[in-house]
Amino acid sequence: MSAFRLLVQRDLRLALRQGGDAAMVVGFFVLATILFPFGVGPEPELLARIAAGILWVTALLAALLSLERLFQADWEDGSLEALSLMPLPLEAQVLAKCLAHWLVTGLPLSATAPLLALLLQLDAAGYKVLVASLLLGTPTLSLIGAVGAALSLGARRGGVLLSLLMLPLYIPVLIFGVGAIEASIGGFGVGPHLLLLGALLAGALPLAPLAAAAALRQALE
Amino acid sequence: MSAFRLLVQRDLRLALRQGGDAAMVVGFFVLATILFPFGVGPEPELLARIAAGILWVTALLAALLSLERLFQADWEDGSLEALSLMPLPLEAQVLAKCLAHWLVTGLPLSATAPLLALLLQLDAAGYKVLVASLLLGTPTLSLIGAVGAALSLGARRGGVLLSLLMLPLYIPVLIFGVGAIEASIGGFGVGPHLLLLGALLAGALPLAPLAAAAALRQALE
Amino acid sequence: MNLHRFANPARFMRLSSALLPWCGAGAAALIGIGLYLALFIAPPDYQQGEAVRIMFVHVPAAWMASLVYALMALASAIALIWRHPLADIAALSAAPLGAGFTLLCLVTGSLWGERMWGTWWVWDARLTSVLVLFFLYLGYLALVNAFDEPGRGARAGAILALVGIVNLPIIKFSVDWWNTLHQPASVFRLGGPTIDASMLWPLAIMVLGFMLFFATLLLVRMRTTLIEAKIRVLLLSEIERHAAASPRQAVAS
Amino acid sequence: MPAGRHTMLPAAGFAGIDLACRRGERLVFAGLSFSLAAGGALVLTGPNGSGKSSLLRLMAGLGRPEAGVLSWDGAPVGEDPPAHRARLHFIGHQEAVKPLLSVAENLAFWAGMRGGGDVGQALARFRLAAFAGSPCRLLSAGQRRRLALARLLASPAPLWLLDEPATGLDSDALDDLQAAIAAQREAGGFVVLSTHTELPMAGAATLCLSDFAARPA
Amino acid sequence: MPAGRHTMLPAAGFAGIDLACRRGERLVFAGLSFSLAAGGALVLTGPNGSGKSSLLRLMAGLGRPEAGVLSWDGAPVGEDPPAHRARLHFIGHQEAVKPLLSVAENLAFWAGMRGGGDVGQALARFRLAAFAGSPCRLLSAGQRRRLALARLLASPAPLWLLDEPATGLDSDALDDLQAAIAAQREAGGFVVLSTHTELPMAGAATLCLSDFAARPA
Ligand code: HEM
Ligand SMILES: Nc1ncnc2c1ncn2[C@@H]1O[C@H](COP(=O)(O)OP(=O)(O)OP(=O)(O)O)[C@@H](O)[C@H]1O
Ligand SMILES: Nc1ncnc2c1ncn2[C@@H]1O[C@H](COP(=O)(O)OP(=O)(O)OP(=O)(O)O)[C@@H](O)[C@H]1O
Ligand SMILES: [Mg+2]
Ligand SMILES: [Mg+2]
Repeated sequence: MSAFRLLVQRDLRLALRQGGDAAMVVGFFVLATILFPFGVGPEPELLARIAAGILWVTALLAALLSLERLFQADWEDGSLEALSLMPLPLEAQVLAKCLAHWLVTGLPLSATAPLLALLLQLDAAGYKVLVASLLLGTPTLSLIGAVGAALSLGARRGGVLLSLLMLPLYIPVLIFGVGAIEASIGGFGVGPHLLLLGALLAGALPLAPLAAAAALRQALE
Repeated sequence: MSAFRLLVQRDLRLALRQGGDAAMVVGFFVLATILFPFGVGPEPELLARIAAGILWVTALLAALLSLERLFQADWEDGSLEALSLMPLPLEAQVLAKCLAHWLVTGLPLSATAPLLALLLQLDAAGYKVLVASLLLGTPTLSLIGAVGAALSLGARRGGVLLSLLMLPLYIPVLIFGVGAIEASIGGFGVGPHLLLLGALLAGALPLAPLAAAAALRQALE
Repeated sequence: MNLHRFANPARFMRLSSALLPWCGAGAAALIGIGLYLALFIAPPDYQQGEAVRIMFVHVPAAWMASLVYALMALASAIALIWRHPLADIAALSAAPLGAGFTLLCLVTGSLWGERMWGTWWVWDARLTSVLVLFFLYLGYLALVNAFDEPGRGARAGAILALVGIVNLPIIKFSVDWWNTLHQPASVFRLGGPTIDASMLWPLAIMVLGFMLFFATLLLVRMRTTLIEAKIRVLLLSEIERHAAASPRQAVAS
Repeated sequence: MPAGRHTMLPAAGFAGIDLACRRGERLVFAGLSFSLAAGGALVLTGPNGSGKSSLLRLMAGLGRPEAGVLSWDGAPVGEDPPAHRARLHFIGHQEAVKPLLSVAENLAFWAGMRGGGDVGQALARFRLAAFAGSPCRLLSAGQRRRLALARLLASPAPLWLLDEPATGLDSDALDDLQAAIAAQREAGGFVVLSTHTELPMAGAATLCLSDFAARPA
Repeated sequence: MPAGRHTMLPAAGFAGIDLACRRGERLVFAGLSFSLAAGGALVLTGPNGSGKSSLLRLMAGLGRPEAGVLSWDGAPVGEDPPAHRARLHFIGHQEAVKPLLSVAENLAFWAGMRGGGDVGQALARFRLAAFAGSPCRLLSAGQRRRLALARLLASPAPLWLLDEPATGLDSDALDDLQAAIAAQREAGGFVVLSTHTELPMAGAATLCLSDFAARPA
């Protein structure tokens, strides 16, 4: 088996066995979405009006939270040091870890979203686009987040730092994600939004691993 | 200095020096609140309508997240074992850790809330009650969360599961907290809501440390 | 990494000490004249009254906010690619100044908004991008100061500054789009009537003054950093002289 | 617990009778007894996984024995856990050192939790005085271990339970440790420690855990 | 780097010339040189904090020397980091063992990352075969250390860098380790290790780090 696949497999196995950070994401997503009707009140029209926004914001927060520990556990137990000494380039390793992260967060998140959308009375016209936009957007979140996680490794105040670093970088994904859903509900074309989400992903795919690997290298020095 | 104060002081020092999980709370709180306008759109009336709910839900989520790791670091580096062998009863230690947690989460959270309320266009009548309800409600969140955190130490998988189990206990705090703010904006009396929040705190104060200490003891065995 | 690299920017020190008084004096004079013109000479706006005078601080601050970020990212790129030590120091020194200008823009804008729109904040596209820019600065500053070894913070910061500059146009573009998608009901639109010459002059003078002010502070901050590094190197070389231990060889087969 | 049991317990000192320990599904050891008088030392040896750490944890009251009793001055330890906790120091494989606190802060915390003590002197005794102000993150492996051991001296306790205390120590620090143990025993204290290396101690009893293996590991 | 420097490098083997290392603000050691021929072993000794771990990390390419060059067969190691990584095993104080994965899974992962190897045999050589299926969470301290060392045997590499490999090992495991080192050297490999205890090895050079201290610790 190639080293890349091996790394993806290990991260998946760890995530599934512990459930810890990864399953937390879905738990958090569900939990946060359930809390909103209690917070803003149960009126169906109001909920429907803000459903797309709530779903995307909580999905984004859920991804962000799990990212904080993307490299943390490996860093603490010496695995990151050992990994950096393996033949597989660090850039490829970052990509592998992002893929594993997305498989246990972005993917189940996209799968759960329609159910929660039902709860929040999202207009039926938006379901398909909700899932599509999450499927296209969450990989970008994982990739950008990896850069932040690598940068803040070993830093004091890692947690706040990561939130602060990621906030500006996540905003475009959020805007296009919500935009696509609202466009589809409003009866406009969703093409441009989804294309833009795809463009962000296409940009992040080569650039984020580069930046993250550079950050990891200097963290290990 | 008494052992109780010493423990509070140590946890505060660690939190302030690292910032890690605790300071992350405020970062997360600000972040989540700023993301909502991007999600639900910039209309001032809509934002004002859901401001109280958004602020309370994000405050609750922020507290929940930091609590998950309340005992984790001490557990991993052997400190929890050593602490359990100290003369100070474990119940008092839990209380000390909750106090430290609240001081670095609930308190700054309550202090930041008015600023965020400004961004979300909350009605000016609600500011004072917003702060008061957070000051009364967040200690309860810390106490209840400590029980969940202690329970999840022993369980191999299921940090999430246990957060979910704690959810029903959080919801009353959320309902009364938001209720108080909306009452004050609507011009009704806020007394009953705040009294109920106080009652929840009075109940959690003795019971939560008992339950959490019992859970910790069996996690250490 | 190597502090010795910081030890010999003699040319910069010479150049900057020659420039510094001119920059400082120019900044003081221009801002003084500009403020005088803005507060006492420029006419009050027919719509906005005296409140319009905030503009003479607000607009230069807004321009400086993005200009400084661009400079910071440029310096970071130079630092990462050519490992030029002065570039690192320039980026580190510019960041708090840029954050300051951004905050000034936000605060003056907010004050102005309270008078003109009756609210401290609206999620207007332009306002929102300034807020996001402010968070970019805050993130950079937090990251740079989060490490014990100063070198590490600088390198992490350089990576972040570059990631940020790539993202900045994307944010601007997406925020514009977002704001037109949900057209706000009753929000005041910025950039009303074209500016009259009586206001343009003070504004231009203020902008120039702000630039010189920035240059002055930047030079001062860079010089302090360099002098601090020099002191550290002196201390370390003292230690190393102590350590001129007899080098020994260990050979095995 | 049947009353008849108590009569078997030695009237003074620290003792264990017929102890058995289960970790998870496995019975790690069984039928293990020991007894220590004031000033006594017990060295636990045995191959990896034979149960040295498990026994030390039992002695500290972290976990209950599957069978048997631990006693202090004739009374079962389980009858008054707070009193037992107050009389012991336990240093396990994990050092309970916070990387963000300074060396002095770390030690002062643990000493303070037990009522306070002389932090400066304890640091000096383990040659850490020069590091007092630096964060523990910067310590080398052996320096961390020395910091953990300094807790023994910062606040007094009659019973020391040490799990491989010599790990990572250089020869000076090893001497310091042995001097500290000798002083503790001279003052009438008790020392139980596990080790894989030679740790010469006058008049110490040795317990090889593999003699009590419930089934070959 | 001036071209003249390269001419000083030994044509074969692993060598370091005039190395200096800085951790944070402190110069830990300076003026340190060594050279190893095929089959050679180098033992690093010195008090806690003298820089043994730091030197091993430099040798592994984790961090760059403040001054000096490391060379392999005459070429500076920094010129081709991937080639250097491919030829070394580094086992530090931290074991890089995931508590949730089983013993075999842990080892198979690390071996697989280097192209694969015989996991079962490596486990057997360190007497861990019986634990292959159990999660590493259940391992005792010495068993974990043995699992870390088993990585050396699971996939071959000419250069072994071992930071206090003997920590926590029982006497059988110590014999296993010494046998593994002897086999590695016989096959023409290189071994550098740090230790505080006696680890007898035929024809090994010893480097005491305190001889190169930049200032007394
Ligand atoms: C916190 C609130 C505000 C922020 C963040 C902000 C931000 C900005 C920015 C970034 C610019 C430069 C734009 C450019 O040159 O393209 C600018 C210019 C300007 N702002 Fe503001 N602004 C705020 C509030 C206001 C208010 C309340 C007013 C007036 C009612 C105002 C009036 C102007 C004017 C007249 C300009 C002049 C340049 C132009 O017309 O483009 N701003 N502001
Ligand atoms: N990240 C760091 N930043 C600054 N100084 C450090 C760092 N890590 C270690 N040091 C310091 O560098 C010195 C050398 O540490 P190193 O870990 O190499 O020692 P060592 O010889 O391996 O000691 P030990 O025998 O205790 O393992 C120590 O004085 C230590 O305090
Ligand atoms: N939490 C646990 N659950 C189940 N079994 C465990 C657990 N912890 C340890 N064990 C098992 O108990 C046995 C005894 O472990 P212990 O740590 O006491 O050994 P030890 O003698 O201290 O070994 P070492 O010399 O390696 O430190 C081992 O076989 C180990 O696998
Ligand atoms: Mg053990
Ligand atoms: Mg070391």
